[in-house]
Amino acid sequence: MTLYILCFILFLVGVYGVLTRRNLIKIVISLTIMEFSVFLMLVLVGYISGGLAPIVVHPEGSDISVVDPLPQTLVLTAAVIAVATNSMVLALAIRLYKKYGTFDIRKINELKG
Amino acid sequence: MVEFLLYIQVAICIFPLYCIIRGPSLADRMVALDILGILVTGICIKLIIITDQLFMMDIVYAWIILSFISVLTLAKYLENKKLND
Amino acid sequence: MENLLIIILVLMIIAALAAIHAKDLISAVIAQGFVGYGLVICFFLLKAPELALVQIVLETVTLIIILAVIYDSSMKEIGEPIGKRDIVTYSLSFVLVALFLYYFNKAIVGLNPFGEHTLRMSEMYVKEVLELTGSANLVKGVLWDFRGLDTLGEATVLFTAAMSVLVILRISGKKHQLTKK
Amino acid sequence: MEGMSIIVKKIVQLISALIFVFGMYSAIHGHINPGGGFAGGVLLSGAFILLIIAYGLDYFKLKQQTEATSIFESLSILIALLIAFSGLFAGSLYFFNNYFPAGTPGSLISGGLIPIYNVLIGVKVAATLSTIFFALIIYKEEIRR
Amino acid sequence: MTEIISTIFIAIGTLVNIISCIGLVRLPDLYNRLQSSTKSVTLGICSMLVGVLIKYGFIGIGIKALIAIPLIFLTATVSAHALAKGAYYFGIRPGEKTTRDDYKGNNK
Amino acid sequence: MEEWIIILFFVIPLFGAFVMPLTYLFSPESPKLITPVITLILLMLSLYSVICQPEQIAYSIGGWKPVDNVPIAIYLVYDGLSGFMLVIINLVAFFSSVYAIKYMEEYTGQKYFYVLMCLMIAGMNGVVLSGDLFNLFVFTEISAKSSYALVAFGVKKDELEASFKYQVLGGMASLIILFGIAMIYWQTQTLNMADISYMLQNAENNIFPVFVQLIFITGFGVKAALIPFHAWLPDAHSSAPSPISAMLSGVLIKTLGVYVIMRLYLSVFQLNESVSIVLLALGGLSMIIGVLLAFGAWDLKRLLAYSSISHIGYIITGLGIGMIMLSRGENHLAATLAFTGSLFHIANHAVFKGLLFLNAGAIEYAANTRDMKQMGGLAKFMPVTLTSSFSASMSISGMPPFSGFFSKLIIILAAVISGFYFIAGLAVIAGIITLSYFMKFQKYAFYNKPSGKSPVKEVPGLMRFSMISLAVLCLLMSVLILPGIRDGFLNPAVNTLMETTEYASKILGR
Repeated sequence: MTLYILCFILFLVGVYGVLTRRNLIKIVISLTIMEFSVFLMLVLVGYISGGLAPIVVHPEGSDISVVDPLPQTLVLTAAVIAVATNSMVLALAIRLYKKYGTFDIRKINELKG
Repeated sequence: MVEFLLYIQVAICIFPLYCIIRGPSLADRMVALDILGILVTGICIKLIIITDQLFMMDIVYAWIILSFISVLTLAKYLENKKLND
Repeated sequence: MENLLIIILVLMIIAALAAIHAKDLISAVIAQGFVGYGLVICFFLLKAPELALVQIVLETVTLIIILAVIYDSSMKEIGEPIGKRDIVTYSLSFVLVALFLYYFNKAIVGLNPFGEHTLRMSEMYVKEVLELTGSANLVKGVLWDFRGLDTLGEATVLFTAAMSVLVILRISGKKHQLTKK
Repeated sequence: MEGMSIIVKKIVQLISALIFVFGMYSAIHGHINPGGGFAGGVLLSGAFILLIIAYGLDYFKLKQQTEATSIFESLSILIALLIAFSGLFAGSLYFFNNYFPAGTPGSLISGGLIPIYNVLIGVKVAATLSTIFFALIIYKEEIRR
Repeated sequence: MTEIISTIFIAIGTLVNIISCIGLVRLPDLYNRLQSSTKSVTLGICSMLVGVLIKYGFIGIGIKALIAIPLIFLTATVSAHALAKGAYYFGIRPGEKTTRDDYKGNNK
Repeated sequence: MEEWIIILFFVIPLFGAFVMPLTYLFSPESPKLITPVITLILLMLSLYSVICQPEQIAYSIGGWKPVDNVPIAIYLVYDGLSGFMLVIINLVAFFSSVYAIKYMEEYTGQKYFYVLMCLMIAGMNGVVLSGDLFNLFVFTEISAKSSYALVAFGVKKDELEASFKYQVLGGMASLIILFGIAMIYWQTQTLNMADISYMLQNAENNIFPVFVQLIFITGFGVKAALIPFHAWLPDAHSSAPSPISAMLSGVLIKTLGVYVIMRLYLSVFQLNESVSIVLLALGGLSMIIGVLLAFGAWDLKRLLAYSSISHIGYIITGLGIGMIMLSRGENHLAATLAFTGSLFHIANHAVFKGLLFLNAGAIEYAANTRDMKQMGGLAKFMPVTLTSSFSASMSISGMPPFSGFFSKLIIILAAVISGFYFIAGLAVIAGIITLSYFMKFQKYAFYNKPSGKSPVKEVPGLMRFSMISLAVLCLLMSVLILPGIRDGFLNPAVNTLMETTEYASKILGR
């Protein structure tokens, strides 16, 4: 269980970064760290001790135990989505930098939620 | 035996982390990242021997190539050039 | 095995904190790179070579795009003194973190411990993917056959991202602004 | 605009061709080895990005490249959608029907439609990432002027 | 027999890696660290690849391992070169004990 | 009705989105034609499937049958609730796309606009149809990502900033949802929603379901803009181009937020009274604070955006009342009333809030301002906008012949019957304040003294067509509550909600 708790701590570190940092790039990095922890969580859930990687080398002897392939599939999909998120947020960040001349989120605060 | 060596290989990854946190200048940190990339290749090679799953060699290739790309991008920053120069 | 993973995770948490509190942006990016590489080591040990490959790929792409963004802009982290509003945010986030951690600890009590996962939905995936789809890589077989709709959606998200980047990086949004200049 | 030093240039010339070949290999063998569409696509685009990093911007005529990548992008994913949809007409009325014969696992021609999807997604990912990278660089050029 | 020889090669590679990692932390300035670590780590990996080659022989995987050796030599050394050159332009000077500096006066 | 028709709901817009960059090369005008045609086809399809009234369709992608009663493929599920949401989504999408043809003409890069709009529609239709938790997440991402880009479409300072805020909060919400999915997979080893429901019935740990439900409230609450998580909504909805604001406010927050909450909390999870009370509290809070925020706003679109928060509050309040009543298991009439009210309010709010945003767009298009203090005297020049916005304002503030009256009345009645007098009082007060600020909008925009600028023209014909049709719909929607017609459209949806976890047994057949 220690592993899962550590993984959740990594997630919370990312949340803490998003909530307290003021630099746009730092916010993106914190989001990335959150992504990493979620991926790790999914893979940890699917691990079976003593299992092999889910790629069959010898199709004849099919009695080997294999770790769960489904969480790995989910992580593959989620990873591509993460790349999409990162590139979009970074494109916005460069646009904002050119408009305001800074990455500081305090100075880019014209709108009040 | 090889498994023990694998543990050692994972354990020495702590040195690059120390370098990344302490590193007085940017270049030191980049060197640490470069070395970490090569060390992970070693882990991959040891896993080939342990598990007998030979397809891992592809990952070694991709790993070498991609860490080359990222280190080159970082090095270009050091040369004080724009990315598109 | 489990102890090794714990050590790597602790290292990753340290590196993540270093990334969040780094003095300049390139150092932050490098520390984040360490977190990503640590994740790759975890994937290797957890028998997920496919993901290890994708993770290094993702790491490199993110690194290149971040560097392309911050190449000719200010690298320095903004180092202002902590004001009253900051204290509120810091304390709020710490309270949130502590609360969530406490409840997470209680919520996961009855679940399967590490390494004792039972197959249910994926039982059939492991047994019969080889015969049904003929793909030796079970992950790819699941990805493109049983969960093909997800993968199509994933490709669509990437398409959306490319379109969005092209939209966001237009020089001006309206036509009459172009003609005025 | 002179790029990096001559050593880097020469090696990059050598390696980028290798990367290109390896990317294609990875995309085609996605159903046997680790890799597949996403990793192969990123490696393919990595070859272009590496050339730009080493040689500078003038090595490519970027404006035309963006046009071309954007066409490739929509075309490949359109074909993937149509192949998935064609499952409706092949016997049973199911979307994403893998109607090709499965073949013997482990050989190159196996897995039904999976290799085709892998190649298409490889092309798509390569085109997308190149588009994003080129768009960022072109934007910087336009701002500087 | 081949088992044992390949294990010995891999052990040698790990040893070289450990030494170079210690070098990364202990050596005084950047250029020393670069040469101690990048080159010797590469040597360690090559030794491990030779171990793989010896274990599996000249079929498929062995050939792949053989091809990986020149690849890793090219990429690792070139990236080290680029880092060193960049670091020099970035303004990092060699430490006091360095006696020879060929780049001096060549600053762009 | 053939089973495979339901995949067309997302295949057609995806096909449109992928084909438009290619047709653009041959004729730059083609996207303008393709998008309305696609949305029209989708509207026809959704009406057709509601008229056919199929019992419940469970369609498996790839044709994989369950093995040992465990579903292995992704399931698409069409039932009463899905049909209801599909009609609303495609209705608003059709009118917005017709409206957009003229409105978007002054923008550059129009082809991207139509591509992203098609992707957004595809994502929302997919969310409504999906029966698999992770697949639902992927479709959520498609529509959310395209909406991020559409908010920043005008690439001005405030638009970029609004989009950044929206992206960071939305990205965090997505990751929290993904974490919740990981935890659910850990407990149940399955992703199919029906199967999850079946597995969670046998769970022993009491804290685990509550923890996961709280995580999902946080995640989908950000997407639905409930009050502690609402910070992105006013900026994003007021910065987007008007047809997109209509889509965002009218259907996107309801699909990604409210629909998913309804589906997960009623059909998948076991009913839990404490979680229902949390939902009710969040709903009441959003209802009253949204209204108060809107009262102080002078920017027209910002006022409409704040009012969206308060109406989401109404919907969630109705949902919360129904869930509490169901979990106590005492008063089924009150639960039915509450669900009817909140579903009917979803439909009504989609129509009139869409119409109001289109009106705001028309005013911006003609008079080139969004500040209500600078408008004035528009009644003379813009009769169509005046009439349609009057009908929408009456409807949103709950005047009797219009549809908004009935839905609010039903929610308040449900609150009174089930004994939540305080919530009922809050709803009445919120309704009165809503009336007052829409009177303010009418007065300042149309009847004040003219601001002295050159006379403005009425907007072009295609824009008028959308506004008039939606205004007529505002009046006609109240017919839906009549007993005979209710059976066709509203009742299947309400029945789906009332079934709660029988959803699982219907799909899996056990």
